[in-house]
Amino acid sequence: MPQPTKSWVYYNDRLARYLFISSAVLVSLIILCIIWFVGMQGLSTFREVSFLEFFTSSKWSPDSGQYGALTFIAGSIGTTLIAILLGGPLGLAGAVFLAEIAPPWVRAIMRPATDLFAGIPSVVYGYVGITVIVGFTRKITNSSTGYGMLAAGIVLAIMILPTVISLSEDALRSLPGSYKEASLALGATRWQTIWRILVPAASPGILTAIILAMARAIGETMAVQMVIGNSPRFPDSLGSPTSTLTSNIVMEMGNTPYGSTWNNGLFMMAFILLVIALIMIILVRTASRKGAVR
Amino acid sequence: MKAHQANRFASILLWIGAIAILALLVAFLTLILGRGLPYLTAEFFSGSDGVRGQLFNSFYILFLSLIFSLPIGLGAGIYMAEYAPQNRFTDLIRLSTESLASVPSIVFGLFGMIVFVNMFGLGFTILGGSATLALLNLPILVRVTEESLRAVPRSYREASLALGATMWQTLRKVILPTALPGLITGITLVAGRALGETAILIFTAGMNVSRILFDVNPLAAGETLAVHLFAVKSNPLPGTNSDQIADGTAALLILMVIVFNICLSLPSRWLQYRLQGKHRG
Amino acid sequence: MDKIVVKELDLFYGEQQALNSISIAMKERSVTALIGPSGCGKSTFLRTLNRMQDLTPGVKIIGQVKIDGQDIYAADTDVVLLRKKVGMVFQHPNPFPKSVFENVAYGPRIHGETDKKKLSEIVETSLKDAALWNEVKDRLHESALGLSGGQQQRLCIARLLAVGPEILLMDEPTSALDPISTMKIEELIAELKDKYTIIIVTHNMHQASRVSDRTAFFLSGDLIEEDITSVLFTRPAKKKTEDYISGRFG
Amino acid sequence: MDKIVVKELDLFYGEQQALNSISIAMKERSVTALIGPSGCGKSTFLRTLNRMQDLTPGVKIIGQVKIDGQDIYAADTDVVLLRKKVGMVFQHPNPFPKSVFENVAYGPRIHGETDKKKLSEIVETSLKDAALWNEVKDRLHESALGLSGGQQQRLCIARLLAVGPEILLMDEPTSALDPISTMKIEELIAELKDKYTIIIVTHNMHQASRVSDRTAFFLSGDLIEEDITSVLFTRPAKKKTEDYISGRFG
Amino acid sequence: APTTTTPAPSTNTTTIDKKTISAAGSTALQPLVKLAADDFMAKNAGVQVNLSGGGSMTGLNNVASGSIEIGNSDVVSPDELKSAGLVDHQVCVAPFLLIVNKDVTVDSLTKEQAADIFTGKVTNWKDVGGKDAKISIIGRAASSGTRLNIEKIVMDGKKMTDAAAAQDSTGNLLTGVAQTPGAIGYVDAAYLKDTVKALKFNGVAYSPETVINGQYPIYSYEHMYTKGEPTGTVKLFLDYILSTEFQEKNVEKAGFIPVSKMKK
Ligand SMILES: Nc1ncnc2c1ncn2[C@@H]1O[C@H](COP(=O)(O)OP(=O)(O)OP(=O)(O)O)[C@@H](O)[C@H]1O
Ligand SMILES: Nc1ncnc2c1ncn2[C@@H]1O[C@H](COP(=O)(O)OP(=O)(O)OP(=O)(O)O)[C@@H](O)[C@H]1O
Ligand SMILES: [Mg+2]
Ligand SMILES: [Mg+2]
Ligand SMILES: O=P([O-])([O-])[O-]
Repeated sequence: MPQPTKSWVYYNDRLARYLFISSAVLVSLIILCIIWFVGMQGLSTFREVSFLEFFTSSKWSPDSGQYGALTFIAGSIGTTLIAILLGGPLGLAGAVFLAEIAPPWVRAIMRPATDLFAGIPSVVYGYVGITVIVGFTRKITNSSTGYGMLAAGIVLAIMILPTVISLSEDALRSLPGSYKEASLALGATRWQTIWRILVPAASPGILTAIILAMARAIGETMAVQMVIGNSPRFPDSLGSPTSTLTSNIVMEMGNTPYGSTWNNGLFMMAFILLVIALIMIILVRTASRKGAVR
Repeated sequence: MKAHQANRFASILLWIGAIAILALLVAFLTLILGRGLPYLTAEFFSGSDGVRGQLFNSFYILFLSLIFSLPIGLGAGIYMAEYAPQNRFTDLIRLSTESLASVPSIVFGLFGMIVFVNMFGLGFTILGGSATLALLNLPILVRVTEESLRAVPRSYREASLALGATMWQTLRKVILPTALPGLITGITLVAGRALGETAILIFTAGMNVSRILFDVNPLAAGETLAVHLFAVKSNPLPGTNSDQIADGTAALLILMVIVFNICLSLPSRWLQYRLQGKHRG
Repeated sequence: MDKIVVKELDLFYGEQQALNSISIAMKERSVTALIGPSGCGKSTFLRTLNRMQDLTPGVKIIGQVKIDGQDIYAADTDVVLLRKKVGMVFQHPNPFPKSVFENVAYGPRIHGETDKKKLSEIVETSLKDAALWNEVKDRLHESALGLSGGQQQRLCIARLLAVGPEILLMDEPTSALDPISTMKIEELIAELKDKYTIIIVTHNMHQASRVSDRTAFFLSGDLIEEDITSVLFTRPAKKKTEDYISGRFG
Repeated sequence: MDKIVVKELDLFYGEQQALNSISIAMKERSVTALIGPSGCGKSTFLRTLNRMQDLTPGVKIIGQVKIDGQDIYAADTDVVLLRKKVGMVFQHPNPFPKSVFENVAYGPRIHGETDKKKLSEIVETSLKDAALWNEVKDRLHESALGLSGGQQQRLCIARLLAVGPEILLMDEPTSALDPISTMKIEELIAELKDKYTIIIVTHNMHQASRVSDRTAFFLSGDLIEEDITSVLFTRPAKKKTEDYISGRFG
Repeated sequence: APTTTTPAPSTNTTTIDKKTISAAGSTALQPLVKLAADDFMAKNAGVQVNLSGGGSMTGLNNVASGSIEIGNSDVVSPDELKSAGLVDHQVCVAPFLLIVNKDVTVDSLTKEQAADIFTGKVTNWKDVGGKDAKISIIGRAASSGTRLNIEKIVMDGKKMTDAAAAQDSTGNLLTGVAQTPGAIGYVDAAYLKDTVKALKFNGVAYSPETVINGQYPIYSYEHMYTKGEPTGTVKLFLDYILSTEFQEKNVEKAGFIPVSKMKK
C-alpha cells in the first residue's frame, strides 16, 4: 500500500479544524455585534430620557417628550403569559400524545403536520387574527373592538404550538425506556406512568420547551401588531387595545427620524427584547443543568 | 377502579387535545387555501400585478441566505458536536448560538437595517435582505447540525478513528454522510421559516420587485411573497384587486411550505433507507 | 403446588419466531434459573410472564400461561393487577429520578395508598426486606440516582416488594454489578424465596447453581431441558446442555 | 520478542482512578486474553494501547506504553499511524452504513489508495482472511447493515485487516454473537495469530482458555496475575484469581 | 429650511444617468407614485423605478442617508434631517376621509363632533345623533403622517385619545373599521373601499371640487424629497410627475388633487 503523504492528510485535518473553530467564533462575534449595535443605539435614549422614566412610567407620548415604556414591557409579558397558559398545556398534551399514545401511523401524520404550523407566515396568522379571533374576543370580553392582549395571546398560543410540541416530545422520547418499563411492571396504568414518572422525569426538557416558546412569543411581531390594538396605554381589560414592545417598534419605526430620541427609544425596546431573550437562555441553561445533576 | 377510570379519562382527553391541534391546522389550511386557491391563475403570476417576481425573490433570497449561513452554520455545528472540549470558550460559543436563536426577528431586522442597509449603503436590496436573513438561519443551522451529528452512533466514529483515519476524514466520509438525512430535515425547517419571514425583510429587502424578470442582480429590490402579502394587506393600493392578491399569495405561501417539506423529506427518507440497508426498517 | 404453568408457548417478533412451544411449570416459593447463550430467548420468555412483552410492537403470542390457575392471556385479564402480582427486576438498575423514599412509595401510592404513616411503614419494611435499610435510612430523601449500582438494584427490589407481589421475575439482576453487590443480591434472593416465587435469568452458571432450586436451559428459542439444578449441572440429559455448561460455546 | 511493553500505567477518569500501576508485556504473534469482572478496567486498559482513550474527555494517563520499543505517549507520536498499526475490534459490531465493499475499502482509501484494481484486491484478500468472502462475495455492494451480527463482526475484522495492522485489540468481540458465529470468530483468531499480535478481552473463561496463549486477570483496576493460560486456569498463584475462575463471584 | 421648487419646465439638457432609482416612504402618496412610475418606465425603456412604502419617515431617513433617491412624505421634513440637505418637491394634495362601519347610522359630523369623538369626550353614537352604540376609534400610529394631519386639521392640534386602537397601515385600518361595529377611522381618500362608509364633514361630502373651493378642509400637501437638487433620471422622473400632462390626466384619477388647481 502506498504511504500517504502524511503532511497532506494532516494539513487538511488541521485546516478543517481551524475552519470549524472560526465559524464557531464568527457566530459569537455576530451576537456580540448585534448586542453592541442595538445596545449603543438604544442606550443613547438615556442621553435625553431618564432611566427611571423609561422603565417606570407608562406615558408614551414622544411628541410631548414623554418616554415611558412600561406599557410595552407589560404588554409583551402579558401576551406571552397568556400564550403560554393557553398554548403550553395544549402543546404538552400534544407532545404526550405523540410520544406515548399515538399509534405509529397517527404520529407519522401528526408530527410533520405540527411542523407546518411553524411554516405558516406570521402575516397569515395576523390576518386570521383580525378576521376571526378579534371578533371572538370582542364577544367574550364584551369590549368594543376586541383588539388586545387576549386576541394576541390566542394567536401566539397557536404559533408556539410547534415549538412546545416538538421539543417536549423530544424530551419525553429521550427518556430511557427503563422508566416506563419499571413503572408498568409495578402495576401502574399508562396514565399514572405518564403523569407521575415520565412528565416529571422529562421536566427539564419540557421547561426548556416552554421557555423557548416564550422567547418565540415575546419576539413575534407582525401577527401581534395586527391584533393588539396598538394603543400606548395600559388596557382596561384583556379585550381592549394596548401595545407590546415588538408591535410598537414596527408601528413607529417607519415614521420616526433615525437618530432622534424617539427612534432611539424604539431601539432601546429592541434591546430590552434582546436582554429578555438572553435571560430566557440563561433560564433554559439552568433548567437543563438542573436536569443533568439529578 | 379509580386508576383505570383516570387512565381512560386521560387517554380520551389526550386524544381530544391531539384532534384539537390537528383541527386547528386543518381549519387554517382550509381557510387559507379555500380563499386563495381560486385566484392562483396564470394571470396571478404573470399579470401586471403578478407575483412571479416575488416568487422568484423568495427563493433567490432564501438561496443566498443559505449560501451565507450554511458554511458557517455547518462549521460551527460540527465544531460543537465533534471538537469542542468542555471549557469556557466553548461554553461562550454555545451560549451565543443559543442567544442568537432566541433573538426576536424584529431585532435582526433593525440590526440589518443599521448595518447592511445604512452603514454598508446596500439600500433595500436582495443582498441586504438575504444577509440579514442569514443571521436568522444561522443559529438554527448550528443547532440542527450539532444534533444530527450527535445522533450518529459513537461507534462509527470509533471505528473510523481506530482504522487510523484523521478526524476530518472521519467526518467527511462517515459522519456527515450518516447525518445527512437529519441535516436535510433541519435545512427544510430553516427554509420553511425563512420563506415565511416578514419582519426582517420589510426593514432590509424592501417592498417592491425589479421590473426585469428573474433579476439575479443582488442589488435589485427584494420583495418576497411574504412581504408582498404584508404589503398588499396593509396597503391595498387602489385600482388593484388587492384582496384577491393577498388571499392568493397566502395560499401560495402555504403551498410552497408544504411542497418544500415533501420535496425535501423524500430524499432524506430515501437516503435513510439506503443507509440502513434493506434488512432493517 | 404449581404457581406458574406454561403450555406450548410460541412467540413471534413479526415474522421471526423467538420462542418455540415452551412448556414448563414453576412451583410456589422456589427459585428457577433460566440459562442459555445470548439471544436464546430467556428475556423474551420472562417478559411473557407479566405481559411486559405486550409493550413491544408486532409481537404475537400463541399458547397458554396460567398463574394460580388463571390464563393471563385471557381477554378479561386485568394487566395492571397482573403486573402488581408478578413483579420484575431488570438487568440494569432503573430507579426513578426521585428520592429513595419516593421510589419505594411509588407503587403503594399508585395503588391508592395515601396515608403518610402507612407509606412510611411500607417503605421501611420493604427497604429492610431488600437488605438496604441500614445503608439508606439517613438519606431517604436524597435522589436515588446517587446510590451505587448495587444499592440501586436493591432499591429496585425494595420498590417491587412494596407493592406486595407474589412472583419475582429477575432478568440478569447482577450482570451490571460488582462482585460484592452481586453477593448481596444473591443472599437476598436466598432470603426472599421463603415468601416469593422467583424466576431469575442469568449468564453466570455458578450463580444459577448457587441460587436456584431448578434450572431451565434455553437454546435458540427452545427449552432444551429443565431439571433440579444440581442434576442439570452434573448429569444433563441432553448433549446440547452438556456442551453449553462445559463451556464448549456461549 | 516483546511487541508491547506497559510500565506502571495509571489511568484516571477525572478524579477516579480506573487503572492502578499496570505493568505487562505481550509477545509478537501471540494471543493474550484479558479477563475479570465487569468494570474491572479491561476495556479501559485495551483502549490505552491504541490511544482511543484520548477521545474520552477528562482522562489522565501516567506511565509508559512502548510498542516496538517506541513510547506511544511520547509527544511526537503520530496517533493516526499508531492506530493504523494497532487495530481494534469492538464489542458490538460497528460496520459503517455503507456497502460491504466500501466498508473494507474505507481504510485503504483514507490511507491514500485510489487504484480501483488494487482496492478490489485488498478487499478480497481481507474478506478471505476474515473468513467472510464466500458469504458476501455476491453482495459486495449491498449495505453492510443487512448482514447478520456474526457476519458484521467478521466484516469489522476484515475492515481492520485491510489497513495492514500488526496488533489486533479485541474487546469482547463475540459477546453479542450467537454460538455459531462465536465459534467462527474463535477459529479466525486461531488463524490470525500466525501473523498478528492479538489481545482479546472476554467475559467467557472458556473462550479465554480456548483462544489464548497467555491470560491476564484484572480486578478493580489492578492487574492481579498474568501467566500462561493453562497455568492461570489450573494453578493460579493468587487467591483472588482462584475465587474468580472458580466462579465464586463475577 | 428645505427649499420648495415650483413645477419647473423640463429642460432638454437632462438625460437618463441611472438605470435604477428608488423611492420609498409615505403610504398615502404611494398610489400616485406607483402610477407615475408605471408610466415613466413605459416611456423610458430600461429604466427601473423601485417603489416602497414604510412610512413617511422611512422615506426621509433613507433619502437622507443616501440609500434611496426619493423620499415620499406626508409631512414636512423634521429638523433632524435638515442638515442632510433635503430638497422638497410638493407634488399634489391628498385629501383624507373620516370613515365608519356600515352599521353606523350617522352620515355627517361637524368638526366639533369629530374632535370630541377623537379626543374621547364623546363615546356613544347617540350623542352625535346616531343610535345607542359605543364608538370604537381605530386610528393610525402616533407617528403616521395621516394621523398628524387629522390632529392638526380636525382637532386643532389636540391629541388623539390613547384609548383608540391603532393600526400601522391603511389596509389593516380598513379591515378593522369594516369588522368592528360602531367603529370610526380615517384614511387617505385614494384608499376608500366600499366595505366602509365615508362621512360628510360639516355636511360637506368630499370631492375634488369641494377641496379646491375650500369647503372640504381635510387635506395636506404631499412631498417628495431628494438629497440635494435632483439630476439625471431622478430629475426626469420628478419632472414627469409635475408635468401638466401627468397632473391633469392621472392625479385626480388616483384620488389626489393637482397642486396647480389649489387656490393659494
Ligand atoms: N423487540 C424485538 N424485536 C425483534 N426481535 C427481538 C426483539 N427482542 C429480542 N429479539 C430477538 O429475539 C431473540 C431472543 O432475544 P432475548 O432478548 O429474549 O434473548 P436473551 O436470551 O435474553 O439474550 P441475552 O442473554 O443477550 O439477554 C434474539 O434473537 C433477539 O434478537
Ligand atoms: N468514560 C468514563 N468516565 C468515567 N468512568 C468510566 C468511564 N469509562 C469507564 N469508567 C469506569 O472505569 C471502570 C472500568 O471500566 P471498563 O469499561 O474498563 O470496565 P470493563 O472491565 O471493560 O467492564 P465490562 O466487562 O463491563 O466491559 C468502571 O468502574 C467504569 O465505571
Ligand atoms: Mg436478555
Ligand atoms: Mg468493557
Ligand atoms: O402616509 P402615512 O403612512 O405616513 O400615514
